[in-house]
Amino acid sequence: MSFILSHFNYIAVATLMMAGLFIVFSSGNLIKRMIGLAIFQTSTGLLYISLAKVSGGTAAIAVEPASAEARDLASRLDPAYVAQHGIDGVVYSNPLPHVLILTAIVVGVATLAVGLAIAVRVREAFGSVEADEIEVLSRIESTQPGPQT
Amino acid sequence: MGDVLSWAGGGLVIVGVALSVLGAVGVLRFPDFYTRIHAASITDTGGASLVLLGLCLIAGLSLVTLKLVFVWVFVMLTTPVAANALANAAFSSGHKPRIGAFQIVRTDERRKTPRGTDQP
Amino acid sequence: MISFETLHAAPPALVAHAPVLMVAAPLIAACAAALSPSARTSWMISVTGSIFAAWMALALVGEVARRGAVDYAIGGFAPPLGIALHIDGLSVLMALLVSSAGVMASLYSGHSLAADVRAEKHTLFQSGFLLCQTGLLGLVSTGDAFNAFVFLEVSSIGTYALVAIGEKRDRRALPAAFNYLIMGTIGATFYVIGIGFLYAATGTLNMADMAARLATLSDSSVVQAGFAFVVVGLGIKAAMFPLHGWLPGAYSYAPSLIAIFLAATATKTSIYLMARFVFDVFPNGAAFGQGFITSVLAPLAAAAAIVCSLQAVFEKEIRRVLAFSSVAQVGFILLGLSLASVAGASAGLFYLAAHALMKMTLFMALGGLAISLGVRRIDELAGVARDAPWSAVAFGVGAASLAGVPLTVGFLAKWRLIEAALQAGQIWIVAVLAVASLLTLLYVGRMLEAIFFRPAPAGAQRAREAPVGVLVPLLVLAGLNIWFGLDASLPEQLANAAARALLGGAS
Amino acid sequence: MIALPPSFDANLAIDIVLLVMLLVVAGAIVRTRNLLAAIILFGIYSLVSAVWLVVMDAPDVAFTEAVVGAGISTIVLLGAILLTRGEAEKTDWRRLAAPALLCVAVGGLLVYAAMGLPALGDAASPANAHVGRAYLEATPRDIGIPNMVTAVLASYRGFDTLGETAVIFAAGIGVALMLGFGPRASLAPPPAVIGDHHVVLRVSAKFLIPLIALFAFYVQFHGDLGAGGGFQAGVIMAAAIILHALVFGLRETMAAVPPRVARGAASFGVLLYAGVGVACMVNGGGFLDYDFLFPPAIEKQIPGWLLGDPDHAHHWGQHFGIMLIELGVLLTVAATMVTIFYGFAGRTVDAARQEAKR
Repeated sequence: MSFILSHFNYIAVATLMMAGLFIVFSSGNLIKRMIGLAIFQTSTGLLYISLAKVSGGTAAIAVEPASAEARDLASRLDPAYVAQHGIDGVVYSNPLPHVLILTAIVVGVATLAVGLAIAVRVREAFGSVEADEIEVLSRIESTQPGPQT
Repeated sequence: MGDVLSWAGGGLVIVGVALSVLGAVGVLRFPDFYTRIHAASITDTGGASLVLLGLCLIAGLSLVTLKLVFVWVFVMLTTPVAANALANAAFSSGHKPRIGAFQIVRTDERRKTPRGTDQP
Repeated sequence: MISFETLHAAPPALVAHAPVLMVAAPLIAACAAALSPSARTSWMISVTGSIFAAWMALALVGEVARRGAVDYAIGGFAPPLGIALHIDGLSVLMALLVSSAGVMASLYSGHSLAADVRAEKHTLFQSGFLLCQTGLLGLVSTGDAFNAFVFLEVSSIGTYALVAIGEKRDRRALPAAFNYLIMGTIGATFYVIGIGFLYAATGTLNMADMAARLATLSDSSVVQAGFAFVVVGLGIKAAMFPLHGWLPGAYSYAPSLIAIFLAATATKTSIYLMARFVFDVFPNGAAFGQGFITSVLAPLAAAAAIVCSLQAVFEKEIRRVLAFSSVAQVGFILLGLSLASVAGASAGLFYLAAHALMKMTLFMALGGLAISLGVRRIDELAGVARDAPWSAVAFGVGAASLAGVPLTVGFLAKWRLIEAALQAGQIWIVAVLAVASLLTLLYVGRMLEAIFFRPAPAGAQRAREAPVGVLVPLLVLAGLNIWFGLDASLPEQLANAAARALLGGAS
Repeated sequence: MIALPPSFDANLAIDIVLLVMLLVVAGAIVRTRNLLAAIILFGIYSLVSAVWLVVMDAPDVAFTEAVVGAGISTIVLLGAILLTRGEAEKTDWRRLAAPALLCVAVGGLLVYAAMGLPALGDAASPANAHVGRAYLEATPRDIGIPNMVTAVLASYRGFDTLGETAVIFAAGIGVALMLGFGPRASLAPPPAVIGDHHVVLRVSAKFLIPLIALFAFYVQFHGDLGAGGGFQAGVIMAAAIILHALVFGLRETMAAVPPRVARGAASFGVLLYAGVGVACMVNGGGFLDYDFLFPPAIEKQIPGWLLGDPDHAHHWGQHFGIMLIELGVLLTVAATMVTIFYGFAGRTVDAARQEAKR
């Protein structure tokens, strides 16, 4: 039971990734695929953030040492634990994965915007955003000679 | 003193959350578009106000309170305007309130049209 | 015989910062190109930025020959806290390849872009092209696993839209670009997941630090899954069989400038990164690493070489033939690497460079012809040799090199692969190479037959010779195909140094 | 070694409740074929994950996820379905087998890996004990700003952030290349909006837009001290401009911020960022080594009271360097988001046909 509790985050995140991936592969609609892709990418971020959590920690924004806030934060934890894992008496969560995922979120929205822009152009060129219909139209095109410019 | 404020704040938060839940039920159960946004805007204004007020009491007099007040001002500014704009847009696109006929059509028409797609 | 140790290409003040300048120059040029007032200026900025990056890469060749490897700590923070660029023999080979491909492609674009892209889009198009270069150069020079992802995406995000621009000629570019985007993003996200697991196991993102820490760890499920995700993710990006579905479309319908550049560099840099992880980051001789190389990588590479060559034989559209051929050649490269010996890796990397050269020649020749003639199917090339002899000859040289005709670099590349396979005692690889080469001969023959020996059908539109701005880089590339076929000491040295950097003194 | 046992405390309870909500929302997105519903659900997904990120001590990421996922992504997605269609075709269930199998394989691998991961919140795990902890120890010494996420983002891993800015710039270029040219939608607002129907909206928007812009600057300059920074501020700034366009019509907004200017600002932002890097290099440091941003002669001239940090004169370069590059990020992000919005909002459904006629 305690194992399930301590690893629930990872299992949940894995399930979310699967959901995103499933939407990408199962849906023929280009817009819905992009939504699935966005969920897949967001969920990857959740994995990193789960790794960065430190029990009893606070966000990685430095608290003035020996201030009232620092004492208040430390008072909730075992002193030995604070001594071992804290910095100047305060336990922080790990900032590095946060930075990485900030970057990844930005990359995600960039991908989403470009993907949707292409999808809009696909709709203009083929009159559809369904992969099956586009496939049929493309296949017809393969038998045509090249455009005369 | 601080304890009393915390308890009062906690109580207000709970009342605010209860209002929000009521609003959500209203969105689900009310018969037409206009009554539904009415319910939704109660969540946004009443529910949010009470929760924020409760949080202010819990936080005591500090910078956090000031920030919460700013949030409250922002919510007060935006959500009624959004509700107004929604209703306005619905009305000008020809969406008619359904109150009068509600009693009669409820049972059979609700089955036919899936929720959320009852535009004319 | 040139010795790179004596190569002092740039003043020392620049050389000290060459690793980062190589990446920053195209980035700054990309911004300048987007701000530039006219298409002409943006083209000049593009050429300047590419040449500067290539210059820095060349300076690094000498520097690496002298010092073995160059490390550059960005922001003055030593790794693993900061991001460090790590340039060794392998990175320098890739950087030189990418930047010189960039120079060739940007020179070519001066007279050809108008045929592919509307005039008002030229400035942004050049800017996107430079960003793509930035990404690939950053990818091959960084020593940080997550930084590699960022640069992978810098190059990819721009590329998706640039491929889609091909819709002006052929609307199928749009769904192809969309597919490319979906598969590319899934690949990159898999890579991120893999890095996440490796970070969870080691607590670091710096590749050298990661390697040192992995060497002391026993194989946990986290490390194994991390390895699997990294390899599959990069496999998608590298169009490793059977994850290559996105490639034929993306290469076939992209504007010719992008097709030229991508064919020479895009999959190669992903192969580079994969090789880094398989050989460098993961402890040499880790059980699952070895198992992966012998029982997954090598068979898949062999399957790619044969299956995709077959697909190329039966394909009618000429650029799709070349695209399928690219996937098959990726198989050749990976076969060389899978030997896991210095000779094998050197042969694989030599093949990688040679393939970049020949595919660039072919795509550029086609692009030059496409300015006057919307070439789609092989039949439509009939009689081109009469109307556009220079382009046809250059295409012929590239094709001969692809087929491995003696006196071309393609022949040497195949020869070295066979040699390395024999040395390692892997006879079956020699057999695969022989079969795939025969198939290559078949589809190359079909193209050459149409160009040189078939008369143009009456009434068909006639090709015109490509403009001078296209012919010059094209003939230089064709010339290099032959030059390196006669005297390969230059690329051989680079490939050997790269292979040693990759495998150390291990074997 | 002391690690807290995985006890069932309030934090963990909230964590699990939020994750279950995420699972439910993701399930609903998988099931629905109504794309509008899927988009709104995706916005909810982002918002819930933002709340979850706060619980996980990641306010910076939460902020970004909220402005990006629930804000910009939703706007872009809505713009896309306006130009395409609102309903997805039904997929034959027999064709779901292969994707399902693939996902189960990937999921199996993920769960296999998860079994070996350290427990949630383990302070001694390699991830939290090695480089992650080193940043916590070194930031006060090296950088001297309280928000360590900003310190790592802008200084230690400033090269990543430069790449990230380049990615955003590339996306702007990509969308502009795809949608930014060719015939425009009628830029005038529809007649219904011009009429007096929306007077409430217009009046309050006039009041709100400056407030939102002000908030963006607060987020920008507060990034050293608390959650926030150039990226979040840029998106908020873009939101102010997008709100203007929605209420007053695209033509008005494009007159105020022409598309060319937006594209120029985007590239200028990247240029500023890279320029700071080069300036450090010219002054004798490495690329992006902010300690060398000012030559020593100038650094001596900076009055000690300026940033209220007189003991740490050493950190001037870091402070100003971070400020400048965050400004570059703000410019690029805001301008790119506006460019992307212009691309989608300025497109008509039959633009392709018109473009072909030209």
